[in-house]
Amino acid sequence: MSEIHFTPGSDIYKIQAEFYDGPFDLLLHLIRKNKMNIYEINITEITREYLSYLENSKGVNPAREGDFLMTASTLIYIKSRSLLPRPAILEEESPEKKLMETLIEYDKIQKISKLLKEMEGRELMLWKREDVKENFENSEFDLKEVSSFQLAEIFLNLLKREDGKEVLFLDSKNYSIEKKRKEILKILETEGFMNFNKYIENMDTSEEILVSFFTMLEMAKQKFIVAIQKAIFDTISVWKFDSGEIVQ
Amino acid sequence: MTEKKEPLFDDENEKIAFLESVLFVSKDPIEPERLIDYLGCRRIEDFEKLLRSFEKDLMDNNRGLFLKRSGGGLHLSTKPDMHEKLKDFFTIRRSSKLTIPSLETLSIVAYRQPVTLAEISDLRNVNSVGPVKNLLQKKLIKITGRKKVPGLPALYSTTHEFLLYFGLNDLSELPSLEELTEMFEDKEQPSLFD
Amino acid sequence: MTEKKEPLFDDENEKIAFLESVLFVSKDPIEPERLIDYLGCRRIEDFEKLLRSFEKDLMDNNRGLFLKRSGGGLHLSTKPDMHEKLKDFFTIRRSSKLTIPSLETLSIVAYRQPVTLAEISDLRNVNSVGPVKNLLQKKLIKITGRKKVPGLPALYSTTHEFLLYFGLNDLSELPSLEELTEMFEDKEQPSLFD
Repeated sequence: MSEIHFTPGSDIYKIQAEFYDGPFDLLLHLIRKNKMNIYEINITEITREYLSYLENSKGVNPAREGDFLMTASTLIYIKSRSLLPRPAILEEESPEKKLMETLIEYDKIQKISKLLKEMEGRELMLWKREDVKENFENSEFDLKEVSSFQLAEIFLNLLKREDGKEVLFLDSKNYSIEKKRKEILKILETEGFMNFNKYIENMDTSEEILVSFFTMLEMAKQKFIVAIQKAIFDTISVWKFDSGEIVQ
Repeated sequence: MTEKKEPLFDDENEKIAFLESVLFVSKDPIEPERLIDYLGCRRIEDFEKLLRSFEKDLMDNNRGLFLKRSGGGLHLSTKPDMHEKLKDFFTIRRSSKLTIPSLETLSIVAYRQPVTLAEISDLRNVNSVGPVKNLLQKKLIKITGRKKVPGLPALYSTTHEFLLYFGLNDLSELPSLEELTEMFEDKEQPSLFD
Repeated sequence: MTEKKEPLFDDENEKIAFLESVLFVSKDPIEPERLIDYLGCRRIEDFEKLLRSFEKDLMDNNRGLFLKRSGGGLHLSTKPDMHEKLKDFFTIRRSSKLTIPSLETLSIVAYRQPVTLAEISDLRNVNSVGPVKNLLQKKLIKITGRKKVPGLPALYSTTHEFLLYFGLNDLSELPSLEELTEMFEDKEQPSLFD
């Protein structure tokens, strides 16, 4: 249904980062710039240019200097081998072959990345309902509904922090989901909103937290409530979900 | 202060289209003043005329939205006569949901599996043969063995359907603590990007 | 299962109005099947006709919304040509949320799934725990199992949110590697593959 179109020539790598993220970005750039073929790289020329980039240490991601150097040594090694009489066919595990394969794979990754970038841009032009929140403050909003996966992470994390145990213990106390549901609804009705982390903070057993957690999970699934958090391990905010609209 | 290119609206229609999209994307009501300014309305009356025209469009039978003017400003909501149907539409799916005793039982099986009926009943402080039966019928749990104690009671575990119901692909999606530690609490990698 | 009152829609217009209000309130795309059922459309063609009629309404100059069909369902968004004005009005910088390392990681997951962190790091030639964590938080990837090798590392796959984020209905809508090569080969110079 959706068609993918690609605008050629947009080099997201240079525009975005202003430097080469990794050694293979730089290598691919040099190969393209010199109109070479991945399968037939002029190793002398490429090594020379590559090293001059490193020497200027401009346009190279400083956090990955080690990776750049590692690749430089590979290039120098390949170059030194090329001075020797060359075998007619590339050996199975030759450094040339390995470099070539890595470059081919990385080239694909770059292409897919460009495509995804293009698709992302297209989608960002279509604004969704309530994309703009919090009184027009000029900031990034990344609110999302909590998945069972994330809830579980938070839940487990809390348990761990609370009692330092790596196993979940259910004490045989009598906490029912029915009661919890009523309790949560009551809080939401009086306060309009609930901070789930605060809510479970004072509970003394893992079971109570577990039951609260499952109650919230199910209530969210049934669209009674909406649970939102800004980032993993951040506060979970809970609102009532009323006839399809979030009531705040 | 900053120079702002006045956007050009070709006509009233385009202004109404803009109004609709602004109100659609905004979570909060929008102050009329901001819109008046942005739409380049010279007089309040021009803006009022625009709003009335928009409201008239919304009154059509094939429209489901409604322009609300309240304290904070303007916002869109659904037409009141849609509310019953919306409630209906969004609740139909709930009919096949689990009862509370079943959910309690399920939570115990999920985290304690394999587990016996006696252990479940013990934790819930109530005989749980009903919910266990119910969950078996719904195929959310199944018998996966027998406990080597007198009477050889059945051991229950969650099923593939359980994973589907909770939108999980695998029980491993509820990650282990070790993994969480590794993934999220590890010393941050010195990366400039993420 | 439970008895279901068939809601009465007087006419096509009312169905379109309902469609508009349902899509307005729903946070997630709505599966066409649910709507077909609720609207009481006898045939898919009737529903398709309704959608086309709704889309035609939305094309009017005084409308700012747009019917999207992606992520396996229907949802509303603003029209693409409202993008610049909305950015301007809200003074929002609405640019890419994904960094290059994240995009590269996502590319690998999309085309190689399910894939482990080690495999990703290997292909990118750099430890990718940062971007993987970032994509997990953004819910664009998830753990879908464990690889049966020592250490049982988590396997990552793309999510439903991934499809939504990139406006896809299905992973099969992504071009194959061959198509991708062709796509770039024609235009990009110099060609890497001869």
